Amino acid sequence: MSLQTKLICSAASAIHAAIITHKPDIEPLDQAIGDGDHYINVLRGAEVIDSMADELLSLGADEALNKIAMKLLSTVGGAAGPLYAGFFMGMAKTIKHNGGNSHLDIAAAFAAGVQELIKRGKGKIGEKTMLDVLLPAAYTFIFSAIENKTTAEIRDDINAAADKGLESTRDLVATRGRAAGLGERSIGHLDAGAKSCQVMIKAVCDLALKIK
Amino acid sequence: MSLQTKLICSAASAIHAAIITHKPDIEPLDQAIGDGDHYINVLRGAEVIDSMADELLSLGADEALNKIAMKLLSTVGGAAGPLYAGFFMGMAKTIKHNGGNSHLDIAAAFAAGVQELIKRGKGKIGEKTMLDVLLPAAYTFIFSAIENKTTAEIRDDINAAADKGLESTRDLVATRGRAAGLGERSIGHLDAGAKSCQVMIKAVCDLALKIK
Amino acid sequence: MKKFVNNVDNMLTESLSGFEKAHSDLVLLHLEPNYLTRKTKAENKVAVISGGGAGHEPLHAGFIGKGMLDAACPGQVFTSPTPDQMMAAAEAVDTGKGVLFIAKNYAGDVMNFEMAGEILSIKNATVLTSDDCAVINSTFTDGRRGVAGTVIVEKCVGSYAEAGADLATCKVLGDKINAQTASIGVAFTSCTVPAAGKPTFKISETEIEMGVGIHGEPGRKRETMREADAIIKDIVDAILTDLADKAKSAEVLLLVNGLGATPLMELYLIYNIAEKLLQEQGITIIRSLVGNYTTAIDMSGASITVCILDDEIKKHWDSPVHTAALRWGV
Amino acid sequence: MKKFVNNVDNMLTESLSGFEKAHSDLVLLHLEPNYLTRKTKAENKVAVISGGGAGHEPLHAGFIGKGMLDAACPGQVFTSPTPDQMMAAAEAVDTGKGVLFIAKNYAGDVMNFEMAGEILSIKNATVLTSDDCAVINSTFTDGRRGVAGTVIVEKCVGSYAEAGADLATCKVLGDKINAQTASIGVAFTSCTVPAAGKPTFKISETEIEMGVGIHGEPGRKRETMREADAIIKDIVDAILTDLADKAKSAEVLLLVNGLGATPLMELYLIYNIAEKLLQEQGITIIRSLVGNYTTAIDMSGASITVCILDDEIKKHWDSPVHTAALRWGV
Ligand SMILES: Nc1ncnc2c1ncn2[C@@H]1O[C@H](COP(=O)(O)OP(=O)(O)O)[C@@H](O)[C@H]1O
Ligand SMILES: Nc1ncnc2c1ncn2[C@@H]1O[C@H](COP(=O)(O)OP(=O)(O)O)[C@@H](O)[C@H]1O
Ligand SMILES: [Mg+2]
Ligand SMILES: [Mg+2]
Ligand SMILES: [Mg+2]
Ligand SMILES: [Mg+2]
Repeated sequence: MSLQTKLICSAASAIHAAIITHKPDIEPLDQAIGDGDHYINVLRGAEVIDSMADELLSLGADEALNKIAMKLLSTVGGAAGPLYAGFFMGMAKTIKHNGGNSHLDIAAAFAAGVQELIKRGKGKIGEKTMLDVLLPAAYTFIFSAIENKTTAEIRDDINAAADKGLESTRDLVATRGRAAGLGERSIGHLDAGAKSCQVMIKAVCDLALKIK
Repeated sequence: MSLQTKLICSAASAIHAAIITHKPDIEPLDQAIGDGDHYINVLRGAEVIDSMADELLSLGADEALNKIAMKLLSTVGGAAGPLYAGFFMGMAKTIKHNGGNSHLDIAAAFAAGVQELIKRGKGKIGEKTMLDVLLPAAYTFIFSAIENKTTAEIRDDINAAADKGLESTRDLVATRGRAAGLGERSIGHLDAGAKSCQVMIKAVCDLALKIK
Repeated sequence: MKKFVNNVDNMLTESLSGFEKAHSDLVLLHLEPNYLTRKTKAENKVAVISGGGAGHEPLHAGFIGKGMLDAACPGQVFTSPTPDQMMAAAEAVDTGKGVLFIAKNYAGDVMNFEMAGEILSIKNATVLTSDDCAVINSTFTDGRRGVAGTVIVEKCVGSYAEAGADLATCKVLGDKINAQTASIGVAFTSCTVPAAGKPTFKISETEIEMGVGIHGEPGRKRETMREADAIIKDIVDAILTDLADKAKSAEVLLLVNGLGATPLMELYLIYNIAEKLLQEQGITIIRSLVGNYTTAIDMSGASITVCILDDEIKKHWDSPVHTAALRWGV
Repeated sequence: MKKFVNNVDNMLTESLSGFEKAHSDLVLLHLEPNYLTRKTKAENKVAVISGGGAGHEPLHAGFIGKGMLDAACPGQVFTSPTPDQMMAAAEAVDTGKGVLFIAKNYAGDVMNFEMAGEILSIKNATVLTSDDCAVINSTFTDGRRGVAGTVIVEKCVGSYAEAGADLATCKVLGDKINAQTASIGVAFTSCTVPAAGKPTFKISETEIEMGVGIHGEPGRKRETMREADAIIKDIVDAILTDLADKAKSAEVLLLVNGLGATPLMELYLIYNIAEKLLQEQGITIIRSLVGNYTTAIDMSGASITVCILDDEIKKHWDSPVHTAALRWGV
């Protein structure tokens, strides 16, 4: 499988649809331990990248990813905006360098995206943020790709890692992001950013399977 | 029966107790079509006159009534304050002139109080105010006293008039006081000032009966 | 009811003490009877005194200071102050040039101010504000209520007095402004009178109270909730109907007043709509005020006030004012 | 949810347009990207720019004007603005002496301002406010949040820039004030984010949220409702513990800030209590501010901020300011 701009645009549509479908799962989480706007922020981002197909399709995958990053940066705001933008910039850099012609290439790009996001947010695993989903997903992707698994197997592995990562946020004390203000009281709730990442990852994996 | 300062003080206590007892009947009325403070205003007045016995007992009835008027004026505030104060000033004037040694004397003083209250508030019957209780009560008192009825009969007559007057406010459109702003919407509610007057009249009548 | 309160009976006094301390450069509090005066007594001018029930803050004590009020008499929440307060205040601030009372037209306020005026040996006059055109006027009733337009009357009359106008002239200006000012309020929720402990009226998530007063008195009509454009259009239309010919091609002051719990973000959104509607009618807004100036405790809602300006009113609106709640030019 | 709104998506822009019109003597609104500047560009001074999510009005746009901010960048409700807004604002107001950003310490705001600062070719620095001592500081977390103390930083740094201080010195003053300022908030109700349409959290009639943030983030503890004296004592104690030795015999500014739906009457009652408590500790309040300055939309509640003053801070607090929400000395 190869990461082409057309696929990126399809992924944007799939993400947009998935976010809307999962509104009831995402929205209450940031209300419980954050400020209640995460769903709206992610939706604003998903909407805008889904509407960019016309300007993206003539571009190379790395250029398209960069354009998406810039658009997210100036559209989403909040914590999610720069973090997502960082993610797509990281991806773009690696795709430009390595191309995106194999599972491993795409996995490396995904990991590079997460890497850039970590740089921006100065976060790490275990802080009850989206990283608790993104990091395990990125490792799993790389390991499964190295083992030359099929797209379907990789999808299952990533989804399982994302699910587990999401679930792990439930018992964590938030130490980063707005929920950190709650201390112990944040225990018992899933993290909103982790949930939306899990939803988006699942949507893109399902799409990948359908395509090839 | 004769209106002496001791009786005035007992009446103040009776009024105070009755107001507290009837809080649940009075309070909701000014909330429904007024600004919700009538019960508190009346209570403030009842409390203060009930606490004045020490300074009143050495005074003549007319002086005591005047003192009460002044105290109410500087304590109650709102519409009720000057109206009640006017009432007691009117009473005081007539008691001073006629004395208060018969039912008719007391009835005349009561009517003079109502007269003074009307002057202050520029009101008349049928405007959905306390006057819808006070005026019929005053007329009835005078007529029953002229007919030389017993205290018990007079009490029953006054109470019946007060009840009927109160009930008449239900279907009236308020044209005076705060409820006037509601126009037609004031229909269907009793007037708070009318209700508290009915309660106070009943309390004083019951007391009169007990005394003689 | 959750409020910052120790004991409902002392709430007013504790709050007034806090007000005095927070603005110790501006005001002095006097207790029993309660009234507030400027820290430094003005000299050789008509003294302007306002007052009314508490619960409308910053009205009236927030407007004590140079260029506006000389004193204010706060009553209990939503209850007119008593004549002894007005009399003590008058005696404290009179400079020999007389006292102008500014009261909002409610039976209670009118009677209490009237009695004070009658008993007082100092020469005095009263301006009654009655800008609330939600209440239909009639000679058979107490007439229209005074609401947020009162702030404009207090500001301009205060300025006029400061400039040396005599008692009669101050009253003429106050009456004139009142006659060319119209307001209507709308509420989304009731307020809660502290001593009552629960909301004065019930209202559902789909209803609004149109033409509400500033005491939680229900308005003229319970209506269905709708978009801001529609609500504000109804209000502006009613105000313009009331002002009638006076508003034709007029220059006006537009006051968007919060009733207590409505965020500034929404008040500015209302301003945006009202400005457009007035402009469409050929009316020019040349002065504006947006914020919580005449509140109904914690009510969610807002009122709109339009005051027709002329050079005289404009001049007195613009003149320096130095109070807790309005401050410019100093 | 009942709000004055036509369409939630346009709410911010409509409100900003109203703000621009109501204060057309003071500010200019620029759209896409959204930012506001002074009507007349200042010359030859460090430009001071603040910004943050909407919903805290009058913060920040209400503080644009002589003696305070040069520009403000409003984000969506409770959502940090984006770097393109800060960059456009910086380019519009830079006079060649550089740009000082003032941001509240939230992950989102920090990252967005940081990116703007990195990309921008104009020399710039950032002051992060973090006065909320309800949140325990730790180097392993994002640290304390910026809340109402931000107003004091913006006022004084704005004054310093107006007086000609250079970029580095302005930042030093901002950091210094932040380091000697502590705040805590308490909420009685949640706020309602317009796009969400319902209250962010549920809270009963007998509970309060102690240490609440200004975004409806729950606080550190859900406590039982109690009398104002007890609530305020806990807050003042926590603030003094945080300020520790710095507060000993200090002269301070006491800011009692309403979170949106709490009446002025209660804010002054809080002031009265806090003043007494501070005085008992040998602390002297020499400056005060009471009102809604850093709100959480329509939340019922209040925060207390204590800022330790010295001659420098005092001077810059007192200096003339001419903005929509703070105005004195001009
Ligand atoms: N420093 C960080 N690193 C990684 N993720 C973070 C960081 N800060 C916050 N997040 C994530 O962002 C989410 C909140 O995003 P959002 O609600 O859109 O922004 P905000 O917190 O500004 O309101 C959190 O649930 C968390 O997963
Ligand atoms: N002009 C008037 N004449 C007679 N009674 C009046 C008049 N105005 C008001 N009232 C009475 O006063 C009552 C309201 O009193 P209260 O609630 O204490 O004062 P306020 O209306 O100032 O809040 C009304 O219910 C009505 O009976
Ligand atoms: Mg959030
Ligand atoms: Mg009443
Ligand atoms: Mg009243
Ligand atoms: Mg946010």
